[in-house]
Amino acid sequence: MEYILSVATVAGINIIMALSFYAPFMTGQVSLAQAGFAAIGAYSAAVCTVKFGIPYIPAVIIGGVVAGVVGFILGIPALRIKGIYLLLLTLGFGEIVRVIFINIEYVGGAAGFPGIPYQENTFFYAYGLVLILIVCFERLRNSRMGRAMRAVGDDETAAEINGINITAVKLKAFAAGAFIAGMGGGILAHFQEFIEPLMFGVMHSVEYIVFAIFGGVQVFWGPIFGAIVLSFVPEFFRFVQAWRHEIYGALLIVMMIIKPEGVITNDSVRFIKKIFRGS
Amino acid sequence: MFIQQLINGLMLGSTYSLVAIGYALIFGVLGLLHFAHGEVLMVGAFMGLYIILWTGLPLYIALPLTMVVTGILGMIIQFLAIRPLKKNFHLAPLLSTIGVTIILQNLAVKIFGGYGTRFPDTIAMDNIMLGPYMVSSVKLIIMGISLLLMVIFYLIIKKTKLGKAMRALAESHLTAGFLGVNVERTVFLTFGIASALAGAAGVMIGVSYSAISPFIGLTFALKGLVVMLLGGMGNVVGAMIGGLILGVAEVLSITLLPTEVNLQDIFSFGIMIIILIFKPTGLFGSKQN
Amino acid sequence: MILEIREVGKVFGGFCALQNVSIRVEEGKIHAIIGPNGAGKTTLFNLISGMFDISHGEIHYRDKRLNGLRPDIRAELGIGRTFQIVRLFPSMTVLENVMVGRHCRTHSGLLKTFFHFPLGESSEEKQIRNNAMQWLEFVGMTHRAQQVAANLPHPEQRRVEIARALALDPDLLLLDEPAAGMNPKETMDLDALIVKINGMGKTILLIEHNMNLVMGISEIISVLNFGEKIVEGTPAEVKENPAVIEAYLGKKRN
Amino acid sequence: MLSIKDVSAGYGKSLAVHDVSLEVKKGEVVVLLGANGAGKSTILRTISGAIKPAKGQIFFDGQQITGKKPHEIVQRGVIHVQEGRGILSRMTVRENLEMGAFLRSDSEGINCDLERVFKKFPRLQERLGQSAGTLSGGEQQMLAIGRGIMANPKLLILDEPSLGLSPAFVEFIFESIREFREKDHYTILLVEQNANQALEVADRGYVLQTGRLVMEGTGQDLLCNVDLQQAYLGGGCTT
Repeated sequence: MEYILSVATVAGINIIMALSFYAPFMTGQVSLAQAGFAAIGAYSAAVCTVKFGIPYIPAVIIGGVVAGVVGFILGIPALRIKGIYLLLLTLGFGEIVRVIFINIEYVGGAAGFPGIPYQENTFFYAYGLVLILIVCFERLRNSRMGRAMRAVGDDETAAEINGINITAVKLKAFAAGAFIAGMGGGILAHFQEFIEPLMFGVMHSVEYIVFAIFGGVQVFWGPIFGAIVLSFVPEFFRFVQAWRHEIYGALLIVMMIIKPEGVITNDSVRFIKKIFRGS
Repeated sequence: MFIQQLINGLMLGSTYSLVAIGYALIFGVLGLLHFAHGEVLMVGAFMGLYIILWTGLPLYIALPLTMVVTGILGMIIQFLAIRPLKKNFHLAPLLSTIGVTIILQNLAVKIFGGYGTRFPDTIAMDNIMLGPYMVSSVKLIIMGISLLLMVIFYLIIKKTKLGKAMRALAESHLTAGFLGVNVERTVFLTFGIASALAGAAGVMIGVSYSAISPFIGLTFALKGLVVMLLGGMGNVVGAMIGGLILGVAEVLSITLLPTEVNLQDIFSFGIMIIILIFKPTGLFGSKQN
Repeated sequence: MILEIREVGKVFGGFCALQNVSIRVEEGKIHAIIGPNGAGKTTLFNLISGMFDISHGEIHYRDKRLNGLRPDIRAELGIGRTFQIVRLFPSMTVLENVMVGRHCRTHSGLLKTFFHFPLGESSEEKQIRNNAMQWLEFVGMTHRAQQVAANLPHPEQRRVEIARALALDPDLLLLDEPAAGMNPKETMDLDALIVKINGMGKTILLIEHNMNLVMGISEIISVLNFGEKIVEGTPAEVKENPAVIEAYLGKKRN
Repeated sequence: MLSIKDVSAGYGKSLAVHDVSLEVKKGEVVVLLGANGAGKSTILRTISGAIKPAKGQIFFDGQQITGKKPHEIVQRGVIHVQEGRGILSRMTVRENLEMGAFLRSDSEGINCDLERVFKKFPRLQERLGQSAGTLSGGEQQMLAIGRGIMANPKLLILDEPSLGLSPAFVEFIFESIREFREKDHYTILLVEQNANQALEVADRGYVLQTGRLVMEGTGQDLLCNVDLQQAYLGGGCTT
């Protein structure tokens, strides 16, 4: 039971991270910096609780805010570039963050930051945040700003011709993604009790992208679904445990070939909603 | 001392160049980021290691053999993970090559173990005096081979039909097709050549670092990307020069900057970010329109 | 005068796409710009709507100098446009597409989105939706409101695009080859729609290759060729002008 | 030589061309006219294999080439000179010309054709070592056509060769096409919006409107046709 709870908690944090990737992605920005933002959030929150004795919730929020501010600042130059260039910029940023933490002795350097107070209710906090995020994304979907974000993601030129300040929209989305990732990092830090720079490498950012893309990026339920499935499934595939990574990789390739839009699409959401209303 | 470091930097840089050429070639021809390119390099490093260990063949035979194997690996990757993709989702190639990365990395862990494996001392590790400067013979050989490969590669690109077909593809698939270039086959061969170069780089990194692990792929993939940006996305000649520049810059940064801080990586990624923000076309111009 | 283009030029890396073009668009008119392929018509639209920077000259909208203003600000000032190849937001429904057009006339930000009470649709959202529905009705597309825009046939996509442009309450509407790829029947319907929009007092600047459409509805026509304005006048004047016929059909030898 | 039967084609779901049938006989210059968006380029691209037709068949030299890849069609001697010229701007002028002969291995024939190109377009010979991107628009068009000649075409497809050129160059290009017909006896399928000049050099012509053929006839017939003028300046020609 404890084991399942632990897996479920990690899944919850993964949902948060997948959504943090999704926020800027809605405006067409593909970020490989989310693990870097999580690192900033994790370290900031841990410093708050360990060094200054700030309680858990404000510490996590401070972690989010710090990451959000850094995201905002990084977002300004990031706006000028697109596609693969943005991918590389965020990748480089994520790595720099990691290397910087390796070199800060105040937070333990390469050896890691131990002694972070354990939050035993992490499960509830993580899913509480997920719930809040679901409400936010759902509201965003049918709102002026949400439509603007999707419009920018679909076609920047057409968006700007229709009166949308694309710079502002993209920057807000990018900073919001960093903010979410920062809070996810803070929650993670107080669940693991120990953080080290290795926990926030590029491959983690890649993993969040995989969650989102596997689940589907047409609607925010996709990243949520992807994070849950890809967090749980390997745990239950005990009989193929030894090969789960290879299966995971092959699954990704097959997905891209046969269903690149992901598992959850607009149509499937509509279908599910219909079933719920019908019954 | 400074000259000594300069030479070391050039050696390191020449392997970066080999990795970056592959990136630049694939990006130039297909406009996509081949995420598993570093893993091809890693496979090449192990391949070279085991050919030398098991068969006792010398480096100058193991190297071309490895290049053939990784070249074929690259073509298999293209055939299985890139060719079947539909064109309507621009992230699909990135993600499916991430899938390839995950598979190759974990297979390597299973086969070779997750810890580092030592490269055998197949080459006499004598140091050679180049005038007043002492240089290890291994590194000299590496630089020599890298430069030789780059020259051969350059000639292929400039003079052969295949090379011209690749350059035409890099400008426009449509036009190349109208000129009679078999687009699919050329793309296929492009992956082969790029991957063969990555395999060569792998062997040489193994020889010079004298230890390899299944996780070296990502490190060198990132370096390769920085170099490609430095030289201009998709610009293969730029990638050659960019590799040398980054190698020298890294080695000098270790020598000239305070040693207690590990600035080497910050340095290269810092360069990358600065280039992306201020001159995304790279130092030598981009091949993308 | 709603729009004044003063001696405008545009150079792309040595190639002169437009030079010394001056056009005055009067309020309430349907003003057409014609000319053969590559004459610089769409470039001119891109300069007016702010997609490119201008190389020479000035563009004034009412009393405002447009040079250097961002496209979204120009939209807010009241310049709407459609594209030569329809550019709807493909992942959105038809209704959502038109609702995006209301963006710069409404104000809810992120915080208001997340923290508005009571639950349910805010009054502004309702107002956006109603307005968008009105425009869909205006172009006759209400029956498609809930469909994904990318799945519509081309002529209907064009109508939705026009509705989206109208939703931002433009005083000046730029239409870039609205009839391209349409059959004669669809072209006639479009013809009627443009006249109807003009009837609401909106000024229309139109690029069009379909001469039936152009000659039928425009009050004044400017002809571009090789990036320069060669002729300007009423449809009758332009139709008879030998320079125009030559620009289109090429020189006749005999 | 080339015959297209009931071809419908387009990008994605929407078809730009419906049930088009046309024919080009050996030694003929055939022109395809029509307004923007009428589907001219779509037809050409379908012939040369860049688009797979949704329906219909294409024959060349009696063999079916429907759905073949571009390089296979080039191999049969159908050479497509693209709209906008399709110059490989980072390669030199010489390399561009060599690319034209990509599938040929008869070096004598290639050299012979190279001489022929130089005779036609001496300007290209002066700029052999220059990278093609630095040429002027007119020179690029010469290069594009010259590159087509280098392939030793059985059928040369020219898509809007006069587009965006100054009047003097337009004159020169049409002069070259006339020469191709009269001296070199090339078979040419030409798309043009410069109707009068195109019809003067053409044996026959087809007029396309919103993806359908609405008129066909000899060059002289169409040249004198009032409806054609309508199609451009009046729009409403119907069958």
